[in-house]
Amino acid sequence: MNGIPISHILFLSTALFFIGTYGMFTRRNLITMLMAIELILNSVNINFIVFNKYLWPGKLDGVFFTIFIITIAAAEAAVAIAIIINLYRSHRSIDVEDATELKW
Amino acid sequence: MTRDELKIKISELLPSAVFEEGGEWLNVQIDPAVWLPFAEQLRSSPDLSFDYLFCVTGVDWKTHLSMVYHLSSTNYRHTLVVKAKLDLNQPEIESVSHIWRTAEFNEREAYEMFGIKFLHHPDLRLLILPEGWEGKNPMRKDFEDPVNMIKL
Amino acid sequence: MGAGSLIALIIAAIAFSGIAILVAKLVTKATTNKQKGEPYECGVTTQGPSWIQFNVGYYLFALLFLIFDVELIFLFPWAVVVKKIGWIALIEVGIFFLILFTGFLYAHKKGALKWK
Amino acid sequence: MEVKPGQPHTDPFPGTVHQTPGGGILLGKMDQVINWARSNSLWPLVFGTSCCAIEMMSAASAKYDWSRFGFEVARATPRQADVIIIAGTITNKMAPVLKRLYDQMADPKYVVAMGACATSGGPFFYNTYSVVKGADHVIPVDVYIAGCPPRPEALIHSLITLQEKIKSGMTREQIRMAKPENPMEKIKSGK
Amino acid sequence: MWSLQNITDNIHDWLYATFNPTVAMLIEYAIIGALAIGLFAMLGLVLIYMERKVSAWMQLRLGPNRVGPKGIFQTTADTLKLIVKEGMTPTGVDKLLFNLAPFIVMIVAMVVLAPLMFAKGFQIWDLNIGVFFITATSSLSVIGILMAGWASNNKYSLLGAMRSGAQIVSYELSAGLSVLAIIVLTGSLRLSDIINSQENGWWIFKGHIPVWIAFVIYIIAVTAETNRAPFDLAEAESELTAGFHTEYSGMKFALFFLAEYVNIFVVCALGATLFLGGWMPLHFGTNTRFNEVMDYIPSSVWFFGKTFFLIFVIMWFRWTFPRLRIDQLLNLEWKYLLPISMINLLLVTFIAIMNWHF
Amino acid sequence: MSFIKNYLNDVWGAVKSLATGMKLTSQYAIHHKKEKITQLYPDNRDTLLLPERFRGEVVLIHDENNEHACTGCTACEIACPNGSIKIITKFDITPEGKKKKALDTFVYHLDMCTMCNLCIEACPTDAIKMDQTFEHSVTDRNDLIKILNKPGSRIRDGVE
Amino acid sequence: MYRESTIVNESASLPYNGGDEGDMIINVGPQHPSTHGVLHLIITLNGETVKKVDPNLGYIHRSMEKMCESLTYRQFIYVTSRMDYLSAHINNHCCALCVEKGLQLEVPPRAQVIRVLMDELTRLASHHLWWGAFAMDVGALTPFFLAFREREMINDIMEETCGTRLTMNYMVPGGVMADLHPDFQKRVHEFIAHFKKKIDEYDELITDNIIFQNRTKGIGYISKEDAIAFGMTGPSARGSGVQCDIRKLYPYEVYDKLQFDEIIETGGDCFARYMVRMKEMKQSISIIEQLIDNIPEGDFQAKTKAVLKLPKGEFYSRVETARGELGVYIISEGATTPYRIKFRSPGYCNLSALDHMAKGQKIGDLVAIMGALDLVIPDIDR
Amino acid sequence: MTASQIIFYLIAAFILGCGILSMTTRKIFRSAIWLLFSLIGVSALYFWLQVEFIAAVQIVVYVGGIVVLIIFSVFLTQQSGTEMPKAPRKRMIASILAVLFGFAFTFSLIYKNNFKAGDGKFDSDISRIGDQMLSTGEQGFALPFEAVSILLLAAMIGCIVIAMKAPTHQQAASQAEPKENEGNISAKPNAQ
Ligand code: SF4
Ligand code: SF4
Ligand code: SF4
Repeated sequence: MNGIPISHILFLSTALFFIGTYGMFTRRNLITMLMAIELILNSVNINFIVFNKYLWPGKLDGVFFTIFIITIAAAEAAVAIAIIINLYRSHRSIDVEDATELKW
Repeated sequence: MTRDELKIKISELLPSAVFEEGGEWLNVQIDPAVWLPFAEQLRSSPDLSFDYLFCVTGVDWKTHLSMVYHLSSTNYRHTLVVKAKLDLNQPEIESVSHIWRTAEFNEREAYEMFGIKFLHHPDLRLLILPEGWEGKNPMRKDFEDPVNMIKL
Repeated sequence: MGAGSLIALIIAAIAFSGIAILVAKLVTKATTNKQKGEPYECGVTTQGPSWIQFNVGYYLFALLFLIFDVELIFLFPWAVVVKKIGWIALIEVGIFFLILFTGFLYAHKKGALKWK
Repeated sequence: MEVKPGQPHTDPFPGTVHQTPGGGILLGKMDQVINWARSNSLWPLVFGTSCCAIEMMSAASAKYDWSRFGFEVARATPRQADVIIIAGTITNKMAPVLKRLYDQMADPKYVVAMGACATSGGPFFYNTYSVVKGADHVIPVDVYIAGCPPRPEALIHSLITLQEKIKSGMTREQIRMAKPENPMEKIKSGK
Repeated sequence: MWSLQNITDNIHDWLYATFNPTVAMLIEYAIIGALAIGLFAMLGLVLIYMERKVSAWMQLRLGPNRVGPKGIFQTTADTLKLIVKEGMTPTGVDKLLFNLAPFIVMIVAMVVLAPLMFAKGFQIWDLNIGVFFITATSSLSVIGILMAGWASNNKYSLLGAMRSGAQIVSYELSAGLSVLAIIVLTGSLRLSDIINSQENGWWIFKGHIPVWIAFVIYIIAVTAETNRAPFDLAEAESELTAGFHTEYSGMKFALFFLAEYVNIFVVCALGATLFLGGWMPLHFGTNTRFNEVMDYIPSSVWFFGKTFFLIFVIMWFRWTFPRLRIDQLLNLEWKYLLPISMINLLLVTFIAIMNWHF
Repeated sequence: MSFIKNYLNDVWGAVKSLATGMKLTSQYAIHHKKEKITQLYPDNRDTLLLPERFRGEVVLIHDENNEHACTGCTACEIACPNGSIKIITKFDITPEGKKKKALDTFVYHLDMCTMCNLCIEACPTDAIKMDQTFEHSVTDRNDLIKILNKPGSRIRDGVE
Repeated sequence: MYRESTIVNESASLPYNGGDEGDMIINVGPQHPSTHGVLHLIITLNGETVKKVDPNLGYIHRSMEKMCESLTYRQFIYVTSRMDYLSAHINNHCCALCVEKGLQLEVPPRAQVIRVLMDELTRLASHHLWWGAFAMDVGALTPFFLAFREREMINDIMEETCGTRLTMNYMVPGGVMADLHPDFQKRVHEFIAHFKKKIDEYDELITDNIIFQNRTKGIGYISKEDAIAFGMTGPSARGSGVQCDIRKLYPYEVYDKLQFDEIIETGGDCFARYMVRMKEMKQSISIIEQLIDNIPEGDFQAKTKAVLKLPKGEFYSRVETARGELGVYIISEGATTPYRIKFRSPGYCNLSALDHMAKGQKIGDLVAIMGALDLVIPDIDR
Repeated sequence: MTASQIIFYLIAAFILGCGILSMTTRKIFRSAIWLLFSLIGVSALYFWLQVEFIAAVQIVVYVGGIVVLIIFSVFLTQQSGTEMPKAPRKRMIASILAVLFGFAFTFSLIYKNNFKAGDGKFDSDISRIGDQMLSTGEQGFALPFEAVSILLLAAMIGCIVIAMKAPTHQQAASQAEPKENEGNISAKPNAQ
């Protein structure tokens, strides 16, 4: 499609995935970790769309999966942030190190 | 209460009070040491109920300072002027800001203008004068400021 | 015209703002002094840093917004076809709405929509 | 700006085409255009300390309406303002604030001292310990207006004077050297 | 008949006939860019002048009248002044984001123009999800404001930006829902389809009361979304001096100002397209002389006329109402506009399915 | 049900009150020609009528012979609360050969004057009055310090 | 005996520091559109909620009390017009009253009526300006211009008689400086007719507006007892149900012969204060109507000596300005200048209640509260 | 290279660049902004792939919603001006290595895999999406669609329950201004 082989796009999504993973590894702040997760989810989304478009162009399943992933990502982000803020309120910190026992 | 009734009542409350003649209202001269209990009685005594402190003035008489409190009652509409003589070099008087909230700001003003120290004032800081104001208190009669003040 | 026009528009926007700001830089002679760079806060020095932790009382609204926003993206495809499909679509989305409205009422009842 | 009495007039755009006798056209110089723009778009800072501020508001109000000159875009932040109208007394406590506000304005910036207080301390010249005797002790002033308070018309007149000054392109020093004709002198003589 | 469509088509054909396709395409894009910039500049000048005059009319005043005839060069002078004014970057700010923010706001304002249909057949990109694209992209401007507010390192800016964030995202919902009401009726997100569906009457006439309600909610929501009074909390002058752009000066500030007005234009244009038929002339019944006369007016005039009418309404709000408080503002959205527009949407769907609309 | 009724009532009341306000402003906009009250200063400078009591600046009244009525008694200087007037006196020799105090320079600080009218009230000979000018903007503060007696002027005969 | 632990901070006016996490200290003023001048408030915010308001005054402290100690009794009056410049006449009036009290001077009836007329016109003009400014504080811009329309009419009337628009110096000890302008009555009649038409418009535009009501109702509540304790006076206190109109309680000039009501509202919030002022405007109009056709003939000024000397003693006079009770307290040692003069300004006391009112409200409300208090900063700083 | 190719590489570079910046910058607000740009880049990629609907959804949900929410939470929990602490060098090196290795491994898998392009025309028109979303047939997504509403409901209730938990000490400190302090002191002059 458009002269770009599918592997190039997959390269992009893989790279994005691992950037996210890198963030997950190095960051210790819950919010930044959430950001890393968003990046990872995005790389997955790209894959879904690309596979849908290149490999099964007649269907729309990839598109739907993307929509649902985005939905779930939103719900997850909302709940996660609610939790983070609550955690902050009780622990005064949102560092994962400080939040080893997740009970409040 | 009329002026005379007031006079009787107050001399009951505070036998040491000295009354000044003249003036529109009854003037009482008191000793600063008795000011706080006296003020509390003025405020809480049901037939006086001076709940409205409408003017707080510091005066520099060159030999001494004095604080003038104009009190009034919103129930009975009688008015009383209380004056307290303060020492020129170490003016100190109890704060009445917890009795009349308005005194808080007025005392801060008197503090910076005359250097009168109000004991137990919750927040005695400069209010009007610039931060870090040093030197004399401007409303004193011996105040000199050759830089800013051009005398006519 | 296709999506390329978006790029044209983006470039136009950048060029427009960039040139305007550049001209401003070139034309004006600016004086500098120490106070000029300080944040403006009604003419007095600020106390403490401005980038402080800050109590955003309305973050709950942002949380709820996200949920409703997602709802909205489902409604767009639905709206396009609802006339064609007819009653079934209305019923399906009616259920969808009903469930979300329950949540809305719950939020309302819990006082989440009240400012704290 | 020369004011022709009796008839409303407008300020022509200097960059427009001027017909010259030969039939050719002449474009206004760049500087002129810039000064024209600056003079016609003086956005004041909302700055009033006391009584004169009320007359400044009057000048903004419907009867005097300084928006006719484009002055109405009063900005609350000095970054976006062009002219600071010192409407009121400047005290010793306020002086650093004024200085700071002036410093924080973006160039070019102008100052109008409105009223006796801002010009010289006015009623508070003698016997006060807290009033700055004229705002020009703190920041440079372009135009002074006398009066306590000056009428709104006087304020508008001062802004016209400021426009005139900007159009002349001269700095404060140059003006002090060569005093240009007061525009209102022309009006008076034309009367 | 003379029309913009013919002109654009002719240019298009001529370009492709003369040059090779790549060059022709580039030239076309260049023309689009230039036109967009021109539109931007014109909108800035005209709308600001209009705002000043409208406010003057409502306030017993005259408004600018001295720079040029009737003061029409007033905004020109202001613009020139702003260009030659120093655009400063205070020392304490986050330089990168501070300077980037005006660009973001501008880009967003510019990109949103793409799917708008300015006249019959005159459109940059007839996107199949046009309406959705506009609602989506216009919400991006919140990012510019948040960036500007945070980067300024100023408490007022920060407060203004936070308010603006909460406000814009909230009102996006009811704006979206009221837009959906029309989409339900037309069954397409493509702007040209929506306009074509109003050939025999605008939706606001055809769609009964629910469309009216949607229209009112739309206007309120976009007023809030563009940070206009009475919802101008982000720059509430009496509270936060100048809000999120407190630290901006010169051209950088002007870009915010300009983008605000362009955003108003865009949302009003969208409102005019959805509810008032875009460039469609006003028609009564069929085949009357009246309709022919109306047809004679160029379509771009119709479009801009309607848009400017809506802009006038928004300005009218500004010069009439007091400002809301932030919690009231959110209350209004969450307690009133959102439930009403949700129920209203169901009503519209009902009407659409029953085919009760005209 | 009453909840919904109240709710709708709220909405209706709000819309109505807003519409009233909008009606008012639109009426002003429509009747703009009639309602506007803007005066066109400076275009109306000629027709601008200031009330005769308007206090614009202090002037020393000179008649056509360049004569004024000021005796140099400094009553105005004393009356002025902020020292805007400075009277410099000199001693004239009267024809009888007596020394007589007379006005030398009448310095008037317009930049400080507050237009309080006290000097006018104080003047025993009504030599000064308030003028109705107001266009006192200058670019140099010194321009506001004025000498009120015109060059060569002298005291009118008969004024004591 | 009490509060032993309170630390008296001697030296410094240290700004308020610290507080909980999430608190933000923000300066409002001295240069801020909503403080109507150069009030400086150091506000502690938690999110949008105001936790503490610490006023910092003195940015327009012109040391008037000190200055007046070296001005004669004729001269010092003009300074007071600069104090509360929106009720310049009333300030002058109070000073004139105090001097007259000291001199035991009888003011001619005509002068008394003129004074009251001018006072009421001033009150109207002041309330008008306040109305516009208050509307602007809560975000409506048009009322400001409408308010100035009427204010300008009053200013024109004033200017014709008094010679200036704002700082009149028209009241002198013993009466007024000049007689009324011949057109005065006609113009006032015109104004009253105009005003009565327009006041309903104001209600339509602002009072009944739902947004405005939401912005003001229940905002900045202060109870009657607190209002008295804080020494609040004027419309701000009457909004809390305090009876404090000096014109009624201690009538001066001809106020005891006039028919008018003291407006009292019991809401205690910004809206109540607003309503008090709106109704007070109508009362002022009725006072003017009662007087305008009954101005007695006679002198406008009592005969006074050229140099005024007050006998030794203390004199206190008070009047009701547009903002509340203004007191002038003169201590005289028998010289031509006062020994000590104290202005009891209404705004100072009203301002001291600001912290109490604004605590726990939003920052937007703070603006409304300040607006409803009708602060005039030079009146507070003097 | 055609224009479309150039654009793809530009977009890819933009996404990756912003992504890397987002994960490495130490100012948390900037990190959020870079993330935002990266997500916008992804949306641009969707435009490039001509799935406009998803692109717009991406903008609406991610950019307009999630990132704004993240920024809000940053303000709530951080001193946004201060820099975040650097990760310990050891962990950084380890994670870089791990990531590089994982990337190389995955990519080699992808590279080896021979993707077979399917046939048929890709059409992501919104009405098609809508049709399929609402249809209950084989290809229909009606059930997930309804399930989403349940999910959202759950998320909403969850958020409210979590976020509105009884105020902990910080809130208690800010809210519980002792009432008698606020109240009227003058009414009881003998207090304390
Ligand atoms: S010049 Fe007069 S009116 Fe102006 S601020 Fe000074 S005292 Fe007030
Ligand atoms: S008007 Fe007043 S201030 Fe001016 S010179 Fe006369 S006495 Fe002095
Ligand atoms: S003007 Fe009048 S008062 Fe002044 S010195 Fe001359 S005569 Fe005396």
